[in-house]
Amino acid sequence: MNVLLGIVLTLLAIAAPAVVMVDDPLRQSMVLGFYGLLLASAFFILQAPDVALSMIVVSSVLIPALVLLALGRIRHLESRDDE
Amino acid sequence: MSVYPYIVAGWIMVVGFFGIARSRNLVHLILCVSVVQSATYVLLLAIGFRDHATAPIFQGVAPTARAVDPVVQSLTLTDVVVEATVVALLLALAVDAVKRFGTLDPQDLRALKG
Amino acid sequence: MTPRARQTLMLVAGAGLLAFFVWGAVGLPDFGHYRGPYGLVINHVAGSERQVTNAVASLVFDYRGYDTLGEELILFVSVVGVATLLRETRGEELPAGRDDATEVPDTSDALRVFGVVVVGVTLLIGLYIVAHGNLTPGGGFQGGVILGSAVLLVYLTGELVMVRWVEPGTLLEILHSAGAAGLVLLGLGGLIAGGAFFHNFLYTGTEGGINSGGIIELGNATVGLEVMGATILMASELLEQLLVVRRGSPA
Amino acid sequence: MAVAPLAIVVPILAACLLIAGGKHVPRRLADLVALGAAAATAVLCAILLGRVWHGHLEVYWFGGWHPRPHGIALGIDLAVEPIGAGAATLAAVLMTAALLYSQRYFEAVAPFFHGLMLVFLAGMVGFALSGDLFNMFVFFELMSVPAYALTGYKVEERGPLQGALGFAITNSLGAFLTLSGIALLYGPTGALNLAQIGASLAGHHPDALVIVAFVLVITGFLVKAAAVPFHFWLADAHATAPVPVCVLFSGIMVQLGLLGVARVYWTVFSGQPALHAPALVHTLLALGVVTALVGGVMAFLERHLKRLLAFSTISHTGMFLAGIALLHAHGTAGVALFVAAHGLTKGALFMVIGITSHRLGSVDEVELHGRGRGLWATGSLFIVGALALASLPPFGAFAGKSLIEEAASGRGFHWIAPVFVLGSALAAGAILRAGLGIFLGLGEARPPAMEQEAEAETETPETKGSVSRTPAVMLVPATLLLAGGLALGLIPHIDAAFERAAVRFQDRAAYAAQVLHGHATALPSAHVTSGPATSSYLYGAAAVIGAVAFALAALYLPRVRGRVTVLSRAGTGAARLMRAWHSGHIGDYATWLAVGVVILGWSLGAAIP
Repeated sequence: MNVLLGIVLTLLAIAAPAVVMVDDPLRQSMVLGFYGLLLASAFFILQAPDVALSMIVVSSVLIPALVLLALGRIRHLESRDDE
Repeated sequence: MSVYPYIVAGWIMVVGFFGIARSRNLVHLILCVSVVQSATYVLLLAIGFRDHATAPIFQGVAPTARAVDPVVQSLTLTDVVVEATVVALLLALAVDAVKRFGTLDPQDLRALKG
Repeated sequence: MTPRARQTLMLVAGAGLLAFFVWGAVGLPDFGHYRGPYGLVINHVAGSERQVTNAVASLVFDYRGYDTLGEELILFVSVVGVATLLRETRGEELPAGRDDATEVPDTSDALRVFGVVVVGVTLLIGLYIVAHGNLTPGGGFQGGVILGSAVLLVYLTGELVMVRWVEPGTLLEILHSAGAAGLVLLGLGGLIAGGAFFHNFLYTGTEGGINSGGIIELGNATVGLEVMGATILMASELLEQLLVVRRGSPA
Repeated sequence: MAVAPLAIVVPILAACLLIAGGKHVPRRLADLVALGAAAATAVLCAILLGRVWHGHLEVYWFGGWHPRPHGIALGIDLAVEPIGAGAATLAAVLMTAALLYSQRYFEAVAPFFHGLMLVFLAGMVGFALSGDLFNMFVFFELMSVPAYALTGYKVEERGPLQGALGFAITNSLGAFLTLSGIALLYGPTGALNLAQIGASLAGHHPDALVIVAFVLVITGFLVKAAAVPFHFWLADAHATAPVPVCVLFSGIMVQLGLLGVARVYWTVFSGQPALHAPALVHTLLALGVVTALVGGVMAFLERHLKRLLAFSTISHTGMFLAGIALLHAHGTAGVALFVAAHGLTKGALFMVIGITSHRLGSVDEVELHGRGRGLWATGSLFIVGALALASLPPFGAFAGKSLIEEAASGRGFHWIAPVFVLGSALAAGAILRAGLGIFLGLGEARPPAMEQEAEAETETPETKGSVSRTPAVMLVPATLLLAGGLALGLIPHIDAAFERAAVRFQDRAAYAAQVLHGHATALPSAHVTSGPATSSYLYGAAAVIGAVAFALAALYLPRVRGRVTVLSRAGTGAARLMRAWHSGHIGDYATWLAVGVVILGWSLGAAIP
């Protein structure tokens, strides 16, 4: 159990800089989704299924959706500015 | 192992801060803020963890069974909701930023210098 | 500061922050050996006092229900904030004749059928998660997001009725406010019936039953309602803007 | 009786109602509902304040979850004592005045504005009354989220957007640090109730964890309180938020951050030997004094009236922080009185600026120079307000400040009083300079040390309607607030009441006994002062004279200055440096936040016994 947790925590410690270092927001939101799933699995191992479920819902549904929508909106605004 | 999870939490927090400092894009910056917040989840849940214990859900288990701390979980649940809302509000501000400034680079968002 | 100066300073400060944090964190109880009284007592009494099997749910909606009230209000007010910030403003031309139905690309029938199936399953999962919050992991928040996403899926699969319905200022906004007010009213119910705000004034049922927990189950339902409304509103606010722009720009 | 929860529930329900149905009812009705809810909240808070006025503590347990034997709290409580109740009352009064004032504002989406304001109020009241650490975090966020949206309310402009972004990001980061601190405390104590954490921590062996937790918890509150170097967001947010929102921001929201610092110190940490008291006093005092001076100087360098007032708020915040740092009942009492007087006066000043902008269409001091000559009522309010903030005896701000000075000299910090004089004179001098220039047309239009920067875009007017006269709904609230701020210092024995409140506030053992075990303890008799000392009157007079001198110097010196002296060149250089420091870059703000935490931690941690 603890070995598994150690592995997931180490992966988290590696994934967090990855999220931060990806500069393109679209790609970043995907990496963030993956990071969220890692978090959720850590929470399952930490015996927190409620939180893990919330995390999956937020990090793999809500936030990517919001980021995608916002980016779509931003792209259109920018393309309008270019014209 | 006795402090490793706490160190990971601190590491994630600092990494998020660094991401904010080097960010050249508001949406990127906002997601870095959410990384800082994710450190608090790890910290809270790690603190309340107990070895060889079940989740605090006693479906078919005697309530005397050894279970992890439920309080940190309820706090983290609140925290997760706060994250979602803060991100949503900040994204709306980012959209507005593009509308008014035509850019997402914090370097150029300076109507109020000095 | 120049970007380089800022990053250097942050590197130094971040190292200091991490060192400082770890300096304190080593004083925490060893990982896995937590023995704080709060959680132990809750685990011990939640089942007998509230007949729920999910101790977290008893905390979220009963012992610390007031926190959840604050949390739902944060969600509520941030949706209002998003709507306020993204409102169409003077000088921003609204394209005339906003006929939503003509603008969204056509969807194939196969995709539509697939969409309906997915939506149906998602809705069921969402409802299940909301309803069993008192017993198993999950509850109003998680289920609410899933329900909201299901409704958004309807839009994405091209069922255009939604676009109109989703526009802010309608039924949905009322639903969303009612969800937030519902939790307050639940608290007030306790005040009137039992003398304390958030007093659990309903029959708490038998342990493990679907109706167990008294206001815990009602709280789950109102939060589910509010979160569903909030999810749709938030997404549609951003989407609404997208549609305006799409129509505004020359094809 | 359940007055305390009602004070939080009433604005929430009104907000829900307004947001659900506000679009379909006439504007007048929405105004009335919002105003009525705010006024009702003010009455409820005043009732609470009246009940605890003589130094009592009232505890309210949500859900009726009284603590278990051995003082284990399972539920959340509201612990109402005079200072928290007073802060809540001030918030509700300012909100009522601001809503009355804003009737000429926001023709569009008014119900959303009202809804945001009312939830904001509920958040502030809840934060001020809470007796639970995590609940403080929740209500801290609840008063932050509507504040971000309100800052960015004027979405047509660039300034508000930037102000809101900086505000939202720095405050969110601060809040997360606070939450980490709460988690660290939960580790060894297993408690979230303030009294219970305090009781558990008093028996905890002194170690680094206590210090780290303290620093992290107060960081979020200090960001809200805009202490240097966490203060950057404040001026940006104030300069750009609508005037009625500024009234709340400067009048009470910022000070609630300080209430948070004082509350967690006195209820949780004051029994813990790891938090070495002299080190704490010196650290927070230094932070406060630097904040007071930075705020004063920045205010003096400013020409945008709202930013000018914002920096003066930072300057006052520094004095408040210094007063709290003395860890002395006189100091705490003085801060509470000073905050009340400052909130009312500063609120009035922001309203006056709103009137000026409504009548003359600008908030730029240079542009407005001499154009306010006809506005007698407005001008006199402005100038009286500036003098009151400079601690003109015997009014409210003076009464508060003299108590702090007394506490400082009692602790041997005789240099505090002169520093306060300098800070007040700078900040009030800047306001006075603007007032004398605008409303009397004194001196030259271009104040010294002010670079003609590429000016920001013109602001769209916040108000509608005729500009040929000042509407009564704008002038009356401003007048009432200012009169209230002045009158506070004239109430007989007001300082004794605040002393009692402070003694109650600082008594950790009595607080814990009543919250956890239901034992109400009689208050130890307060050492009541015999009114302000003669030296306080001298300091007060010095601050007023200093403010007038600074203002006149700024207005008239450029005329005689002709040549560039070494001094003025150094001054301009320093001014440029100061302004460059306030860069408006969010990454910079986050960096300074991290630097601030490290400095705080280092200076408190170095003294661990």
